[in-house]
Amino acid sequence: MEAGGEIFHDLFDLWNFWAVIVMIIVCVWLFHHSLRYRSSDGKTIENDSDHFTPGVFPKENDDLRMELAWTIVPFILIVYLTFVAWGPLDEVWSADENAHEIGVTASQWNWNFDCGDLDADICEVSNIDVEGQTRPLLRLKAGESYMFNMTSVDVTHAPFFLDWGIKEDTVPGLITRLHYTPSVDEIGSSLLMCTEYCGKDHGYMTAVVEVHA
Amino acid sequence: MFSTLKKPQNIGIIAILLLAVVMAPSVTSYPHGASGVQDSGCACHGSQADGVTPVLDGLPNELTPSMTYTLNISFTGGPSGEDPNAAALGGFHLWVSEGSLSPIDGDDKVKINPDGSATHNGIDGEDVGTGNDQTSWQVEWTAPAEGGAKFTLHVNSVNGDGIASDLDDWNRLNAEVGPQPVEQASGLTVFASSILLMITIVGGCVVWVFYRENPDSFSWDYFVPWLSDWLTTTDHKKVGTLYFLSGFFFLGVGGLFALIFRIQLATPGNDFLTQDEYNQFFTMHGTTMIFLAAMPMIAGFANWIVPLQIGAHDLALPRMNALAFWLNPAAALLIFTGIFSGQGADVGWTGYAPYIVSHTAHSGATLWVAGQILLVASSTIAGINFMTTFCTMRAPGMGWMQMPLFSWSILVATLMLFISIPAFGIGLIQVLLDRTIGTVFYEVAAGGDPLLWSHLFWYFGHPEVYVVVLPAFGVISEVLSTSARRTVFGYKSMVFALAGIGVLGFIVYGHHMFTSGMSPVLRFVTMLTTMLVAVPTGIKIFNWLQTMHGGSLVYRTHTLWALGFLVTFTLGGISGMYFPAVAMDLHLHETYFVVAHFHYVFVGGIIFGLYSGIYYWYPKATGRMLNEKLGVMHFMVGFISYNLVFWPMHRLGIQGMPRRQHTYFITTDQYFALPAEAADWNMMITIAAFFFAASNLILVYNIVVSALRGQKAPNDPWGGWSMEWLTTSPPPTPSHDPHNLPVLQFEEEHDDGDPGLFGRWIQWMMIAEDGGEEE
Amino acid sequence: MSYDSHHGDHHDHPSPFGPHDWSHGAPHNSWAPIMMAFGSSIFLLGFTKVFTQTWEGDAWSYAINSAQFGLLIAGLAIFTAGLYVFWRQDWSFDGIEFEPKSVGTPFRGIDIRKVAIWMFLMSEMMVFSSLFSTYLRYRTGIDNCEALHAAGTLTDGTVCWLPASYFIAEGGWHQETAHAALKFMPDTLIPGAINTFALIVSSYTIVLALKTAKDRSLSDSERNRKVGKYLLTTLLLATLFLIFKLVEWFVGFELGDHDHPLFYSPSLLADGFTIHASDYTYQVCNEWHDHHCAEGQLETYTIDIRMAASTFYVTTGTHGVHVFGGMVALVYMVIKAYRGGYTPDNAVSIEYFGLYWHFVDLVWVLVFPAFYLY
Amino acid sequence: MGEHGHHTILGFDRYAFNFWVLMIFTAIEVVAVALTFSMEGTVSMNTVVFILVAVGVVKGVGIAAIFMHLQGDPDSRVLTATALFPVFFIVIMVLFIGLTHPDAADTLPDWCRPGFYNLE
Repeated sequence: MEAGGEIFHDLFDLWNFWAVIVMIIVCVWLFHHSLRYRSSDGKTIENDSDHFTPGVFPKENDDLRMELAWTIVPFILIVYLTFVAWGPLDEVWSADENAHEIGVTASQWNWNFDCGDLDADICEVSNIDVEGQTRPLLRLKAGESYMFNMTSVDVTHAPFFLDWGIKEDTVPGLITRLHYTPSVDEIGSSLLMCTEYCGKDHGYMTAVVEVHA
Repeated sequence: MFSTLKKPQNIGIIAILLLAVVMAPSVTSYPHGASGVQDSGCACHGSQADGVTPVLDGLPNELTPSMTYTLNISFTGGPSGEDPNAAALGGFHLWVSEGSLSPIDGDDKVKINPDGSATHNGIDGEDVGTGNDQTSWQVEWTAPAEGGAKFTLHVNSVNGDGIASDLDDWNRLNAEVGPQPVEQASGLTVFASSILLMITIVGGCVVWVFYRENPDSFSWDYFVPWLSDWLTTTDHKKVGTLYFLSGFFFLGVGGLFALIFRIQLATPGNDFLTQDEYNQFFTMHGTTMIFLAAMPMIAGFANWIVPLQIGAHDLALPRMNALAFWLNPAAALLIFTGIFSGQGADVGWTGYAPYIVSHTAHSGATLWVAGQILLVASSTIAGINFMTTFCTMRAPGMGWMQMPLFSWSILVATLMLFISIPAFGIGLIQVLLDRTIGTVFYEVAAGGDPLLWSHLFWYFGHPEVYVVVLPAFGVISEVLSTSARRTVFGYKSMVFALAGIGVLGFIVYGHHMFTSGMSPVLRFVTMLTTMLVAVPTGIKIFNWLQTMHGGSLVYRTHTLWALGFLVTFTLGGISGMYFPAVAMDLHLHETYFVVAHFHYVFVGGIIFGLYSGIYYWYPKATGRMLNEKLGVMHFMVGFISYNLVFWPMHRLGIQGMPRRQHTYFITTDQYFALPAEAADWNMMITIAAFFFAASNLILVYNIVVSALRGQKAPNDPWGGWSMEWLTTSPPPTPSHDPHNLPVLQFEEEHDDGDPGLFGRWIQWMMIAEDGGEEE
Repeated sequence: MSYDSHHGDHHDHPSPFGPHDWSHGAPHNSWAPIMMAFGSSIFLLGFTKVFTQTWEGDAWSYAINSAQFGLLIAGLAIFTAGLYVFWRQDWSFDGIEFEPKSVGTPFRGIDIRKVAIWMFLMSEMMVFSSLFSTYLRYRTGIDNCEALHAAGTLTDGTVCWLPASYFIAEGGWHQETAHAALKFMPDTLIPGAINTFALIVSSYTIVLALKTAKDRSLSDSERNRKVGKYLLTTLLLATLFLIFKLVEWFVGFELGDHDHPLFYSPSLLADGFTIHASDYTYQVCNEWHDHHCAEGQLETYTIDIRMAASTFYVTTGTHGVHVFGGMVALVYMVIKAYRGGYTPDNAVSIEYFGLYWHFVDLVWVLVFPAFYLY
Repeated sequence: MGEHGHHTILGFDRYAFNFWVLMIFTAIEVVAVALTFSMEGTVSMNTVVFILVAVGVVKGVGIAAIFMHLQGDPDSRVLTATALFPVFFIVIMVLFIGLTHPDAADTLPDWCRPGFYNLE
């Protein structure tokens, strides 16, 4: 298993690709200029073309074409990346009418899942031992679409579905929603952690989500 | 010494000290203090008396694991038995650290409490005459499977009048059996001792500096005026020094917090810190580093350099400047009061509602909020002061587009700061009132909206991030340009990029709240705007790189830090681009990827920039050069260990390690969590963190030693052009002669030609040069 | 520009307590900052200890811990002492000789102090914008009690918004109890309305003070007297404002015979509009009959209106604190005016204080309709 | 600042003129609200809100322009620009903080979704 869902990894790989390219450009540029244009003995000023004198504003050093170039080219890249990032919005923030609705109620420091009338095959809650503590185990079925209706009874929490790479705060007095359809590749159990700081046992506010075939 | 008492200022100091002494006891007892009795759960009454002798018999000399022993508990002395008809004679409470207690079969005189301790029966009048009417009891104890145990026995000798009154006496006995574990210092003890050590060292340094300044006058009569001069100074250079020293001190304090909780995180399931301590420590780490370390250090640089650079004799409002500084230690006093009482703020530096107003948050959070309010006041005052200075006190000839870039960066930073910080201040006041008089701004039951706090906080918090990073940009511009002997490339686009960041900074803050339940439209809008921030930042990075072109780069320590900054800040900037993509942020939010990102920006950006600034301006400030060899060593150790600390955090974040958690879970057969390698990475981070901390000691040593023994510095040691290099090192007071202010000259023919549309608009607004205004 | 007649010689008479010799430049040493800083820190510490809350299993209970007032007072005392030091140093400041002027674009020729005041007002604008944003968010986000009732969805225990104007301006069930002696407006609006006019008049008196101080046609003694009088009037009007505010919040007032009062204005506290009003008794009359509710037409609900009260008290309270700050400054100015501190060449201090004062008035122009009328 | 520019408006002293304008407009505010009180049901709330906003703007401009010397003095223009500087940030604050409300992410309106434009 791997943390993060498919959408995350697709985007992440693309971003990594561009990050590496930008980083290579910057590093090559940096090393070339800092070595090529260095003072040979570290002291002598070999090229004092701008004549720095205290209290005197030096010669201007600019080139509008270059500046425009590295304004426009990154801008195009940004627009492209924004466009790519916009695509999955339908997916991660969708409202699927036919999804199975599961209630999630967070409290300090426990998760409470409510399967409602759903079949035990589709949604079932039991207990599991996590490092010596009894924690809820949520069993879901791969290929089914789920909608988590989440709220909190005291302070803000956030369930982090590690394997799927999604999270959303549970806010008291408000219903927030998370939507996901686990695929057959995601069969197995993974830990669910709280990712909004909520007090003393925040670090131990866990649950286990199991996806079965 | 007493002759100095006549001076009114000394009376003032003594009054303040007296007040501190008066305050101190109430400060330490701030949380609901736990007395020794309650500590181990005994409901004893009366007073502790030596006359009562508790006895605990039946403990073996050599402990056999898992064996059951019968313990005899009894006591002698006290009022018990004085009245032969008394109904009750006494009671006991036995608490044991390991193993388990149980009553002897059929014995109804002893009961076991839910926490595993044993007491007599018959409390509160039930079964009076069984457990209560005794002076001795028996209980069975099953020894643990391994190791020894500690016993705490309380006995209560009562006079039998049935009233819990002062006429009764109690006493305590501690016993232990078997091998005892090695005493472990708690994180808080380590922290407190380190702080005491730091204060001692700093105090020692102050005395030493005073002594070295004038060895002949090492007497109280000289020391008091010297000290009072520092306490009352309004000179921008001295206030700057105070700012810088306090910032540097708190950098150390914040670093200590980090080191201590890095020990906790070195291995999974560690218990070096309790969860309460851990929560307080990461809260205080964030608060200290941003508000008490980074901001004062930046303010220190700004204080020192801005008036020198723009050719002013001082700041516009010198006393306000001193007030802005002194609010910092005053606020630190409030913020740190909680943590030493064990009830420090445990709310995270963001202090999210409704946790911060819930009863589960520590009482120290109230003081944390109060202290933050003072810091808001400080920042507002400093902001007004600097804005006024920039707008009104630039040297003749220095237009907006001739201001050195460091000054420009401070200008944009203070503008952003004092526009954004009122939102935070109002949020804090709402929280303070919620926590004291009971308003309901964040009380969900009364319709409170927790997201309002997030909005107010991030409306300030995001610009704040730029507020701390922009000055570092300014330092890098100065350092790279001077080191390469080239004017900074594209001065105008640098300024426009700064201004662009300044405006964009206000409309992007929603990206901190993509998973928070914020209005979905706003999430979408801020996703678009956040992406744009990359453009001006990119312009700046490329301009810096191009600045070196055709130059003659001289490698000094400050140049090394600047080049290091370019690498680490670019990395930090790029990792920031992962967050505005919502689908990615849903996974990365609140993980160590975020931690890695903002430490690459804060440490690799701000701290590296400021280190560069220290090496660059130290000769100007002290008149002595820093040691270059130590400087290079500092850079090498610091840069490498820094990357070892924060680079692996990216990986941990992608693997899903959440931040702000007391521990982390490794994958088991039952469930998938972090891979096993995460533990190794964490261990490596902890070790590297100690190296990084140690590298800073090199800087401290260098600063102290060079101040006394360093080479004398010339006026313009690096060959910079801006106006601070016109003055002597260290500069005189006032910094520039107010009657003969420097006039900015121009290397090239300065073209005053057509001011353009915008320029004409500005001129239309201004008071005509020849017009009116003669009074 | 005259900062310093013997430049380079700044440690002649360091005067950390003042009065300061301004001919040596701005004060170089002052105890004021450190005293004010630690004073405010101690004050806040005292504040958190005086106003305490305890969690009682399911709700907070609030108390005033009067044993800790000492700390609060000590903080205020130290702060005030610091302010006093600050002003003593300022006492000898003379605008004719020492007023620093701005150079350069775009503020060229303007007094530096004036620019600083405007910078301060910029941050003040953001302060009140934050408060108004809070108000707007909750006002638009929480259902109005009256609207809920009209829609028939109001039940006991509902959290809803009952605007302050319900108690102050609109009458509501006050038609029964508020007597409305003026017939056309509710008596409870009177303190707020008087306050509004008081602030406008005080704004006017402060510009008159400035105008008089600049009037060269008056003799010195006459000018001092008149300026002092105008400033004193401003101070009194500000005091009036705060007193009426406290009357409106806590005291209430009644004029004339108890059974047939000329005015009867219960305090908001007496009306039950408090920040702890989680069980406010909301009465709605479906049919009025001669200023009395017709028989059987009165409905009673127990509702939670704490949020409306919190925003009202904190927003108007913040404004009140600004008025109080202005009063503190006015005390100094009144004394200075009577002692002849303001002359035609040295009157700008009044203008700069006036800028702040008008701003506070301007805020009231927004607060008044938003909280008292709508 | 010196007493430059116009000292009078419509023949009145400008301060006095402004003062009376403020007094009268405040009276209008109070009367508007009193009308809703005394003639219940005849004046709609929308009218009152409109009057309150309009009057508030007039009063604000009067105070700023005349009492705060943002009109008529040599430094008025540049100080007006200064006073208007925070407007952008205030608008952002009111829009982002004052007029948004939390909601679940799946209520994102269609116009924010790529599918609406037949993308993806």
